[in-house]
Amino acid sequence: MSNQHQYEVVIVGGGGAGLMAALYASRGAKTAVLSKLYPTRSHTGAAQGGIGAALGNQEEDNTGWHTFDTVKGSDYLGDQDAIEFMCQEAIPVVYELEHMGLPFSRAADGRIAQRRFGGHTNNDTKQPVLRSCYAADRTGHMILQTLYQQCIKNEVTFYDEFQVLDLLVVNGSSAGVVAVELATGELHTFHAKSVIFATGGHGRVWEVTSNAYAYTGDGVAITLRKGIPAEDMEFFQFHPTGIFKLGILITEGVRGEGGVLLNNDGERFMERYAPTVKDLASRDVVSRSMYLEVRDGRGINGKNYMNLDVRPETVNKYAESDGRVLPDGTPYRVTGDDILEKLPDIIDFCRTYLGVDPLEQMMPVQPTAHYAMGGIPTNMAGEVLVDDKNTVMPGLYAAGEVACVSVHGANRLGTNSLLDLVVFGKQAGLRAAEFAQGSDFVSLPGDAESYTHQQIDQFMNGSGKEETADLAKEMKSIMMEHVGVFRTEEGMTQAREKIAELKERFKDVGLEDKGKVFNTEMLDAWELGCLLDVAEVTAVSAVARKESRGAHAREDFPKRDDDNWMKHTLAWMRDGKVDLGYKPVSVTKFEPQERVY
Amino acid sequence: MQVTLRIFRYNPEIGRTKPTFDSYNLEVEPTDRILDLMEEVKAYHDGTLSFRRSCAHGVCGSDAMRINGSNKLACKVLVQDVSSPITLEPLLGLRVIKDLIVDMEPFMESYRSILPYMVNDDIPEDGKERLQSPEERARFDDTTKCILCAACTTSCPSFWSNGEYVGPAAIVNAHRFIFDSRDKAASERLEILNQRKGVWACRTAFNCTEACPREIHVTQAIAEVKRAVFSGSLE
Amino acid sequence: MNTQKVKTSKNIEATAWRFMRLSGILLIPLAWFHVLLQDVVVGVHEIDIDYVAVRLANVGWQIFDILLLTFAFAHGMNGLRQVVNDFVHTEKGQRRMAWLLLVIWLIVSAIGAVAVIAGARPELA
Amino acid sequence: MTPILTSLRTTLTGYLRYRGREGHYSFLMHRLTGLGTLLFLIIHILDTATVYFFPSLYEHAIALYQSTPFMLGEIGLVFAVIYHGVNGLRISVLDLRLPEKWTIATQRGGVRMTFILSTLMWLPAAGVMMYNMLQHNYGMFGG
Repeated sequence: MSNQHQYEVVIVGGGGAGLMAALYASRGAKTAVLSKLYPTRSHTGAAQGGIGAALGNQEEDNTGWHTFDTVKGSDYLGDQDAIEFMCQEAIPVVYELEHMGLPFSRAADGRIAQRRFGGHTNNDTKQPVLRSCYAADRTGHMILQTLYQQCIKNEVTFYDEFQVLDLLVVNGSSAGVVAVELATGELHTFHAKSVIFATGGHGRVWEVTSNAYAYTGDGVAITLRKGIPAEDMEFFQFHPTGIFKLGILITEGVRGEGGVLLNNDGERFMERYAPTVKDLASRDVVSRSMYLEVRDGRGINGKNYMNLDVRPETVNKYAESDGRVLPDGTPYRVTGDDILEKLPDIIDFCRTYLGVDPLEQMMPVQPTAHYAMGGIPTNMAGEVLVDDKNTVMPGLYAAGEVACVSVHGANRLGTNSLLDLVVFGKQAGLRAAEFAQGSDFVSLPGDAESYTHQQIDQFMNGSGKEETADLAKEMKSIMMEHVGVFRTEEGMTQAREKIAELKERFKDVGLEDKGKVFNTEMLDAWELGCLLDVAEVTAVSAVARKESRGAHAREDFPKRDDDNWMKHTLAWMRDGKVDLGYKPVSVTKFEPQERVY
Repeated sequence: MQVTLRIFRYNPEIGRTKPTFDSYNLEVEPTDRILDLMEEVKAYHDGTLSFRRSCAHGVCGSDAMRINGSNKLACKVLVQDVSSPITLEPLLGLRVIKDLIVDMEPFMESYRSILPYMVNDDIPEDGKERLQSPEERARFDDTTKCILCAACTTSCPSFWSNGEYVGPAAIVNAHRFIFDSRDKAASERLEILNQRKGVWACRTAFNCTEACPREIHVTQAIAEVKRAVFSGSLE
Repeated sequence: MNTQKVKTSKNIEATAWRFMRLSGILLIPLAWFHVLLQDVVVGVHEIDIDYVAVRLANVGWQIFDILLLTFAFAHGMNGLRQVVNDFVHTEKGQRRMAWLLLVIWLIVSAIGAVAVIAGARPELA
Repeated sequence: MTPILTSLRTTLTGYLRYRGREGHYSFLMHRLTGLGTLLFLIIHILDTATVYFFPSLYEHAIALYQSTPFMLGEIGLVFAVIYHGVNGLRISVLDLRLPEKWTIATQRGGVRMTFILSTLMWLPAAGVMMYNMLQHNYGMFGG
């Protein structure tokens, strides 16, 4: 027990939410950030399109519209009090980011530039509204860099490349974490008054994903193992436009700037599915439409992808037929240079990975696993809730993609993820520090590291009959096929059984690398264990929900069922089994209505 | 198609202190990323192979290494872009910890030394954003793209010779603030870089610009900083 | 554009950097003409001490040679100092090497300058 | 302070094994031609100074310069002086006047042009010097 550390607040994860929490927590408490990557390599940096806030810089907008759009986007599963809070906080927090130095793209008058994004509308005209504040197509990169810079300025303590393997819970309170220092393989115990989980999502459960290798659901898995439930895990967003096969994300900003999706007949099929906003319908709607087009034989060259067309002539053609105008009333027209200026990175991706120049050719895209709406249940303060009565676990907080507040409900709107992580990262940081100031350290048991040792020993002494990579492949494949965009009872049941089988086989995973220094093989195996837990909870939660809502689309139950299913799923892992429970949705202003775009 | 992957191996923990190369023959697609090949090796040939990676599409900067002799991101190079045998080696000038993993700390220390954060506490009275014209924003756009992968710094002959040289990446990040119309610490940053181990160690060898996976005009940024030191003007 | 003025101090490295570029530009006519004339047009076989004596008896050539000596050698020695700094990393080491190079520079320059100014002494050959 | 981990070995590995583009080789050539020229310059200052200090030695010095290896070296020196000058001029102009032209396109083209231009300027000079050498040292061309 040589590596003992004591901090008032320990933050697990160095992405947008973790860094925002660190900035606020460190002002009032002794704080450390533990991150398995260098913080600037966190997945926040891959976010492209923008952060939503009703600044109204370029045309009329207000937080009420933003709130309603988010509620509607969530398919009425989002908690409306939390959504309203987030949309109100959006405006000051975006200004705050600007004050921190974030280099937003600018409009001609020097204000923060805004673009259109899926599901964000003028509630009066029902037309898309300019709400997404952006920095070219690297908004996430800029947020991550800016927050990291501020952390350096404020001398936040970082433990880079420390993988947290266990949360210490003493008498129902969080008391710290155990982490392995990757460079040495040494275990470190971090004793803390408050622990904030900001570990990100788990898109690596699926085969085609926009998510980083690091996105392995660590936070959800660790808390599940400590008896904390996971909320709404059946809702996982498939972004409509990932690069075919690779899954690399092509931002919705492409469609915001006027790009359109075309099927094999060259038809702009979204006109049929969402006659008002067309290509800028929310992501679940677009992904499902693409799936239906493919099913009906209109995939490009008979394959399961669509073309995304942002060539200036196409953009101008449809802008003209839509009658799209700029805020000053002049017709919306673009040139190749405009596109290049606003979307430089996605053009680079296409050139690098596809050999396709989006200014001259169309991009092959398919829905790609993208974002976890579900996660560790929290309230608006970022406090983790352990049951259906919203009981708080003292000293434990979660923020960002790993948390389920829930502001995204059954489907997240584009630009609301970056918003979520700064708004609730800040809340979690503030509250964690506040809690730390008013409480004492809970003393740790003598064997704090025993469960972690047990986890590591399992791999070190494993029989090696099974390969991590094989199990991962099988999991990704079955989840993609049966717990993806469209789901059926039969498919999901099959997936659930398969995952259970994989979990059994996982016990026979062994390691070739018996060393301590950067044993990334061990890390991969441990992460697969997390993914399997998360996949299982996802499949079980999904089979149980007998309706279609947001990202959870069932062919056997194609309609939303507000009478029976207007509730959040809670899933516990108890004795190797998944138990389900439910809790009500907070409805304040908006009664559920049919959802059309 | 068949390719041979030659990977630098080093692991003092098991007594592998003399750097050697291991070769693997793989059946691959021309459009596979080098990173995909490395994953294949790790999964099915040698689980002890260690390297860093995360986003796998060139925005996180984890997997910078020497590929066939020059610095690249393994996730941004396709098999069709290079010739077999494909040789992978760790970045030069930073201590190798294991296989392709190097100690990033000196690099991060240089980054931190140039005040890499906005210095300006004046907030408009209405609490809204500070205004900045699109032209002012464009002035430093290029250098906001840096992902701190270290490909530039470790391609620099001056850095190979003298690790005290702050390096291209740190200068790029200083440039990002020096030329931001909102920032107020340009003089301090220029003074930090106005040293033997600052911009004056740059010999315009240009490897940095060629190595940058984000296509930042690194040498240009350094030249602009040098000029600012001399002219006292940021125009 | 960022119109704020910035303050920077002038130090030896900054000055040296500028000197290398400006002296380099000046050296192009000086050094090239010298090399073209002595190595190519005249040729080493046509040169002996009498040739040098005649040349150094001319004030124009003396000025030319002094300029060339000053700038070329300073440019070269500063270049060498920069190379040395790439390999000597401690402040102390760098300072010592700089002094050493300065001394060599002064001595060799002095020897060269005396020869150019005093001229050749073929009668002693 | 973290210790300095770079070394002569790293430097040489980098110089020789790093597969840079045009700029890498341009940097190496600039450095090499500079150091070569400086070495010659020091010797040249000292040998010329003998005309005043030790006039009797000058004959011997000149005789050495007239030998074939030294004449070949002199041909190389002329290239070094030309290349170092052209490349230095390119760098100076970019640094002092056109920092925005430090782009990949101008760099690759610029380095190649520098090399071609230097070679073109050197070839006639080398031809004349070669002729002189063959004439004086080997009695060719009726010398």
